[in-house]
Amino acid sequence: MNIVLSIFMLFGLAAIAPFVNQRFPKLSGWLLSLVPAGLFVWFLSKIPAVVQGVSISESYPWLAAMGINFSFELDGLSLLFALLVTGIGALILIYAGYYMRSYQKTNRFFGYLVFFMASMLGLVTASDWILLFMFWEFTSVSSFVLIGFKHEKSAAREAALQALLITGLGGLALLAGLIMMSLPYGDFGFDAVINTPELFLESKLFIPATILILIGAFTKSAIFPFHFWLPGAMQAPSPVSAFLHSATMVKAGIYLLARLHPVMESQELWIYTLSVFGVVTMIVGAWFALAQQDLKKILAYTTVSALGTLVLLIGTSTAYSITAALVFLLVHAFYKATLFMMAGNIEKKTGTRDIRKLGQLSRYMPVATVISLLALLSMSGIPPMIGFIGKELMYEAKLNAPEAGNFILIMGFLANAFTVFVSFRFAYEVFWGKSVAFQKPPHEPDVSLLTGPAVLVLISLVLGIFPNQVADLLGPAFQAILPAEQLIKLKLWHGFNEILLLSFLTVLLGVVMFAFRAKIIQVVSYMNLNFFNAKLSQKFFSGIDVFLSLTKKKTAVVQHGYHRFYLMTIFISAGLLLLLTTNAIDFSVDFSWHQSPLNYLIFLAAIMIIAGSVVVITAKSRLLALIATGFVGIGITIIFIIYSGVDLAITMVMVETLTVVIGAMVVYYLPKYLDYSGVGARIRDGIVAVFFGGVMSYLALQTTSPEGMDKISAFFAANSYTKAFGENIVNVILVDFRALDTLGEIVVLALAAIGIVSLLKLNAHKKSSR
Amino acid sequence: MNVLIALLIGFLYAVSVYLLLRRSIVKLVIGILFLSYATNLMLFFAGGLTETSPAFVMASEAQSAVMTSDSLPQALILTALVIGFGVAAFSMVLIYRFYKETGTVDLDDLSDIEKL
Amino acid sequence: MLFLPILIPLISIILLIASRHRLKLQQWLSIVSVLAQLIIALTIFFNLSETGHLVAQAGSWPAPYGITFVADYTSAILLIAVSLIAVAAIIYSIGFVDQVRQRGGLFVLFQGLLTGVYGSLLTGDIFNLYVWFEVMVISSFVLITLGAEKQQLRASVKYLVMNLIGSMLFVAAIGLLYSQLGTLNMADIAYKLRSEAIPPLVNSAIMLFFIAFGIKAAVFPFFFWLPASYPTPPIAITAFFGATLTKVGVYVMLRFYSLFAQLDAPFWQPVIFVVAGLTMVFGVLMAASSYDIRKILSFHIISQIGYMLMGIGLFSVIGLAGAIFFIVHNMFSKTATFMAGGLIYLYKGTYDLKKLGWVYKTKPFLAFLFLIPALSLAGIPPTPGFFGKFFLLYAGFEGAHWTITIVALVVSILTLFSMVKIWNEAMWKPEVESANLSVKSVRPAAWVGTVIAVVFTLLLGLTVGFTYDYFAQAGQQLIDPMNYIKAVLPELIAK
Amino acid sequence: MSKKRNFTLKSLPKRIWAFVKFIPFYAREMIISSSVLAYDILRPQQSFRHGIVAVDLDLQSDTAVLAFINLVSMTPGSLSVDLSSDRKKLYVHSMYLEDPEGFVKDLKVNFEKRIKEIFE
Amino acid sequence: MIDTIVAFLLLFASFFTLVAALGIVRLPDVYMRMHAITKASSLATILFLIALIIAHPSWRVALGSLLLIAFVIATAPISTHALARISVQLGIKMTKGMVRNELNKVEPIETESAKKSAEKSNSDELSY
Amino acid sequence: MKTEILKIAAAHLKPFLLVLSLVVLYRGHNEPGGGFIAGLMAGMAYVIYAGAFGVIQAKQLLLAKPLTFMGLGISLSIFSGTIGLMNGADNFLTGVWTSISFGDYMLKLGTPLLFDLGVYFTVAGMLVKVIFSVMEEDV
Amino acid sequence: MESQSVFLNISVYVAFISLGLAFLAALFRLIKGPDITDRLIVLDLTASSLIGLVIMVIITSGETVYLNVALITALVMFMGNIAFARYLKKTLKR
Ligand code: NA
Ligand code: NA
Repeated sequence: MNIVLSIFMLFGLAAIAPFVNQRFPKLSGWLLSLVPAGLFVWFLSKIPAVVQGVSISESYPWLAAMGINFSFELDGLSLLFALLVTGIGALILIYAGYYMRSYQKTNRFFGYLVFFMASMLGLVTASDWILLFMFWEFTSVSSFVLIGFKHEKSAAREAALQALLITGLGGLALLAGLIMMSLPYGDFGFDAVINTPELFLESKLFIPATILILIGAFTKSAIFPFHFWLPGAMQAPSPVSAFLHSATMVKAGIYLLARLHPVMESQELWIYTLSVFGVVTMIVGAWFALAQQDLKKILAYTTVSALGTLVLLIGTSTAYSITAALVFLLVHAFYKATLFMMAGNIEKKTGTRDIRKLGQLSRYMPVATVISLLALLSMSGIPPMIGFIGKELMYEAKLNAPEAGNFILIMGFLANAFTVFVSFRFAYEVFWGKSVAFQKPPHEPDVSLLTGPAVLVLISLVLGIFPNQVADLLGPAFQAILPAEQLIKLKLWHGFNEILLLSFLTVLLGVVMFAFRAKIIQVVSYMNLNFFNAKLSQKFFSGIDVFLSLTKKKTAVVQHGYHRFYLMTIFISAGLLLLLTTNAIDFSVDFSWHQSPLNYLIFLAAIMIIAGSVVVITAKSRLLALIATGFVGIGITIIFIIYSGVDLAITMVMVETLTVVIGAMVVYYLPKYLDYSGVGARIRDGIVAVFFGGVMSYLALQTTSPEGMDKISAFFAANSYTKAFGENIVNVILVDFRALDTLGEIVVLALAAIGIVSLLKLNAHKKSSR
Repeated sequence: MNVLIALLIGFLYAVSVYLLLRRSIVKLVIGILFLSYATNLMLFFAGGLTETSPAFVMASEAQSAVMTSDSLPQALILTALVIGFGVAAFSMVLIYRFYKETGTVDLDDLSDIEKL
Repeated sequence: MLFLPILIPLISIILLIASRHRLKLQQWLSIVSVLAQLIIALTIFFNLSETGHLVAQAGSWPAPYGITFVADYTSAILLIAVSLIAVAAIIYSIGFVDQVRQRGGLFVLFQGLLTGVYGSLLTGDIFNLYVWFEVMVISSFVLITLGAEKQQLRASVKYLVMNLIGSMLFVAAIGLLYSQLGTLNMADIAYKLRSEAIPPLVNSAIMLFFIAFGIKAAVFPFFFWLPASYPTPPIAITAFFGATLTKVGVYVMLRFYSLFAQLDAPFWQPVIFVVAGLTMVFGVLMAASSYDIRKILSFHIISQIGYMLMGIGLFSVIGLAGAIFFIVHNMFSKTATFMAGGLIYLYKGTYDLKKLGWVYKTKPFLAFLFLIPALSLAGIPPTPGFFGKFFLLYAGFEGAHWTITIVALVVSILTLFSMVKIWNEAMWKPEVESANLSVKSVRPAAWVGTVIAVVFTLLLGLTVGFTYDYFAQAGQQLIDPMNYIKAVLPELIAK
Repeated sequence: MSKKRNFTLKSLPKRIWAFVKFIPFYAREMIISSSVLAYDILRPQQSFRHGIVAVDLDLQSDTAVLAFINLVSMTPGSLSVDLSSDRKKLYVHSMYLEDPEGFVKDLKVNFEKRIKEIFE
Repeated sequence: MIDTIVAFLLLFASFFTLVAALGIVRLPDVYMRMHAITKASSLATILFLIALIIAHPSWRVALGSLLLIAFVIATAPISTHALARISVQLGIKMTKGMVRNELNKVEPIETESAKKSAEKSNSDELSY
Repeated sequence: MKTEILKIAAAHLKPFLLVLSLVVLYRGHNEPGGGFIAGLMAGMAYVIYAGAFGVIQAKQLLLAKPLTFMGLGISLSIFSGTIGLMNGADNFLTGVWTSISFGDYMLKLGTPLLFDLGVYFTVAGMLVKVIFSVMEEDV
Repeated sequence: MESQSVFLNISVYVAFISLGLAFLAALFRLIKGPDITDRLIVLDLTASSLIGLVIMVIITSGETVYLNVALITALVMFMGNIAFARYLKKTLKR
């Protein structure tokens, strides 16, 4: 058993999951969860080794030439995430096995879900940036198909598109950043940059690379201003929300930040960016959670807030903050996954997620109520849940923040208070509150639907009481993020101190707000509508619409369909491009002229060509134009005759006549010339024509061969008779020296003949309709 | 006279461009013919002009150094000419069939193909 | 042996003409022929010399006098890629294209096209290159008009004229170059450029060449013909076009840049980058705003040509390897998407995204077949599209060519967008009930062809670790063409 | 379509002699016709009495007919325009049609006879 | 001596060339212009060829020239006939002074059977 | 078009042109001419014939279908190229010569002549095929 | 011809000039018309002028290979005439 195998097992499971679900529709969730559960156990068994600092790593060549390998490493951070992915994954599968029964086409759902799980496991265990990126993109794609699972709804399709585009954009930024970061090393392994960060930090690409990588992480983890895709992603079925959009995928960005933290911790750019965006996201998420009416949207915004908090904590970069971040990561995964699953349960049993249409559920589903309440307690940071420890550590970290501590503290305080308010509101409005007339009385969710939440809540509770059980796990993770420091010891009870006071005040403020909930929701809604009506998601789509209509217009300008303007573009650009190359050429022309009667024939040829051309241009009859074309051809033939092109002249005469003849035979069927163009168009076209002709003339003037140049044709003249036994050099070239050209030429003729016949005789349309 | 021929080449290119820019498909095809005239002449001209000494070696003088016009451009033009003939014949039949199917000879009527 | 790639299709043409009244025989002949071509391509690849070259002289006339055929890693790789795609395309066509067209010369023209492509890839002579280009072009003319449906004919006029202009400029360029250097052999030209003072007209000649190839490759600002013409013939033909014609244009630019233009890189590099960037951007913008599967994919061809050009402009080992890899990737991925799109058409009777829907629900396997190459085009690892993009980005950053690299990045998100658009509209959206669509019969060969193309796409991505070396060697060869010159002109260099 | 020719070996020398005699005649006719034409072209005031007349042919073989047609076209003022489908009637355009009947008679006497001597 | 003969022949040839040229410009209708082409132009060509034979006496030249003379004589009346006939059929009027025109009313232009057989060949099931 | 004069002329010209075309083909190696020009001449013989008698009659006169001629032509050209392969795998299109002597006169025969013959057939076939097809559109 | 007499020299020029004039006359008729057959006979005159021109080139240069050009021109123009006549015949049927 090794890491690669574990990942491949999951990918294999993804491949067979649809068939398992088809064969055992009732048991599929449980059956499928066996594999991640087993892997969970296997990862658990690795804790001792990891604690002792034994690095478990594997590497297989991939694109070794460019320093890209299938490298995996299981350090504390990876192990922590691997456990989350497999553990919660197993629980989610159990949940989904029952939850998805009411859906159609669930076979592929399980495939996608397990595929995501495998990708996520790969992402957190990879120790090669490109490998990580591959899994990163896999998670984006699986998130896309899962968000769009109810694809018959246009909202689902749009949300999926939005999520994919945002994360795809981030993915590209990340890729660019990772390439920039790895350039100095020529190697994409983690070790390179982590062992010798100076090379990267001192490279001139440091700033762009960092910004790009941050964009990648922020988009994935729904950090402001990219946060808006996450609430939209609530179109996905609840197991997906619980797994991808709270517990795991959105943490990928956090994972990346943590991964890079040892490299970046000394950089102000890094620290400040994380802190600022973390704070903003934290407060924005919490604020928007206040007045939401949809259970999953409430949870989504609190998730945004939590993700912001995590970024802030990593950015703060102290022993407290990193400890807090790790603990909060776990805490949040536990309660948020629970709550999402419960939200799904509630929706399933009542048919709605709208908090206004829910109430008094504690009467119908006591077990679910208890589970939910415990999770909400954890979310509110109330003992004895582990959420309390998380919040204590957060306050401690914020108090100890190296800079702007007070501001961060106030913001954190508000965000936490808002979360408390939201939790209370959730609990009250759903489980108590006003009584609602359900169409059919809801009842307790089934065991499969409660197993996952129950287990997670239980863990939250146990860990809250015995927090140091996780210290073993968090210690190595901490080391991976902040090697210079030590994990802070976790305790439920710190004694009476300012932090406890803060926790108390937080809850108090939340409760007070809850007391005035009607007013607050009214005010917040009003403010959201009038001051914070960013509606980024809508703007995103209207932006796309604007972009599309703009490109459509621009495209219509470029790809307007008018053939002659295409040609005009071609000739003008070709002429200009050719002019570009002529700056080196000097304009010295050979005006020499030597006396011979034949020389005067050039004038005859010129007159014929020019006069014939004028006739062609001005001709009102098509046949006249064709004959005049032939006339011009004869003018050219005369030039060939004067300058020794015997075969050429013969061929020219023949080809010319045949072309004109075929032209006449064909043109006969066509209608008469019409005057299409006005004088303006003619003048414009004339200018283009003269321009291009002038350029070509200019080039022709420069073609005088350099003095004493060797031409390969000397070889033909010397060997035509002696080696190829022919006196006609041109013909010998055609059938011997360059017979291959001639072979191609007759193939062209044959194909042209076939084409002509097919044009005349074939009519796919008529035959097929017959 | 080199200048004259160079100017003729340019003139033929210009006529060809002008014809190609017409809306009538017949003129378009004639424009193609002119383009091939211009091109062949260009190739001929670029190969260097030699008056009335066709590229032949007599059996008797095969061993001595022969002065003939450059045979290679001629062979190349021949090939290009023949290929051009095949293509021109195809083009002509194409415009015939084109007219038969579409009922128009005005190229501006084609502008809707690229409608997105 | 180097001549076999053109001889096999030529002999096939003769046999196909002889068996023109027996369709089944024609189909089998075509398949056997492309398999033989594949074997030959592989043989050539594995027989490359120590320096990675294989040279043959037509008629045994020594270079630079006779016509030289040269294979190096670049051409050998593309040779294999084309013959692989030909296998898929022919099988697909047997299933997709109607009987009238199949009887009307489809297979002959496919072989003609292949002859031209192989000849263009292998020849080491600029005029011979023109001849093979013409073989390719005339085949494509006929293929694009084959069946003579109204839309086809309407589109073919633009295609024909633009390509003819390209051909003519090509010939003029040959004239200019010959006047300055007195030779047609590419290696000889390269050698003369390196050993003597470069005549000033050479840049103009190269520019004319690039304009000509640019028209064939559908490069900005010469791309107009492509979106007009590609969407009109049966998609099997479009798929094959997309995989071969424009790519050969790029290949030749690559070759010419390596042999000739790189000597004046300060002039050429910016030109190439500007053109590459504009090509990428325009192509993808048009793709994004289009609502027809074939048009979106056709516009993408343009956009992706920009990437290949970018690789040429970067002109580093990784950049060139990236460009070649991108060409191959695009051959496979684009063909596969076109083919899957064609199957959608067969089932739904339209390519119009506004009318399409439900493919994911009713034909999940087809959706999956589309998804893989679509992901590749969008550049998701480990599909080949990712690696193509990765190499180019890497080389771009490595060479500090910021603007073009950033443009490439931005364009790829738009590519993703247009792929998702197809997915959302065609696969996910509920069927539009008002659309009255005629469903055509699907022959299994169309499925087989698509699966083959998709498998090729996947394999190209998955095996990149093994194949990258060859791409890198190809890039290395292009950067320093001295070995190429030596391989073609052993005596001359020895002097 | 080609009619049976009464070709015999015996008549061959006679025919050849006729042909040899024919050559100077033909040359003369050509020169005369061109000179007459030259005169007509060069004179300042042009007026012609012209038209198309039918000539009944007695010639048997196609070759003879062809030769006759040829000869007519090469002689002063006359030009073969068409032949009836039974090849019995030749339509001739003449620039000097003062006396149409005389013109036809002249053709038959002067030319058809000579042609017959050679070919039949 | 030979030079002089050649020179005279050339002058004659030039003269008839000019006659043909002037004829095509000056003569009043298309039928008469055809006379100019057929007679003067052919004669000029023949004279040029004879001059050539004399100027460059060789078997090759003689054979070629005679072949060409034969060809010109044989074909010139045929092509003018074709054009003259079609001119009549097109109804191109002769200039004033026309005495009679006996061709106008005869000869139907085409037969039905030919048309039918043509259609048949068109609809052949023909692949390329 | 059915003019009797033309019919007679065409019937007389055709054999003459065909023979002439063969002469031009054979001499092509030493004098102007060669496969392409000769091929066009041969094709023109049939074109003139078809102009006089109509396509159907002209077609009946052909020994084989034009397409067969084209196929034959390309085959001949390729075949002539492969003869050289006897002397080495890469000797495609390499000339192989032999001479037959009639007293003083040496008749040189080589694969390039065979190649030219292939060109001749292809071109003739192509021209006939194309022009006949166009003519058939409307006889 | 190495040593030409003055007379011959003059007649050569005269021949070239008259041939040139013949081309111009053809051009005049081509433009003037008025009927389609007027324009077609222009081809005839052009062809025979071209043939004359080629012969003059041979006479002045001694390159007898040009004779082929003349021969083929004659042949091709004949064919061209017949084809055009055919073309006109078709317009008749319309
Ligand atoms: Na193309
Ligand atoms: Na493509």
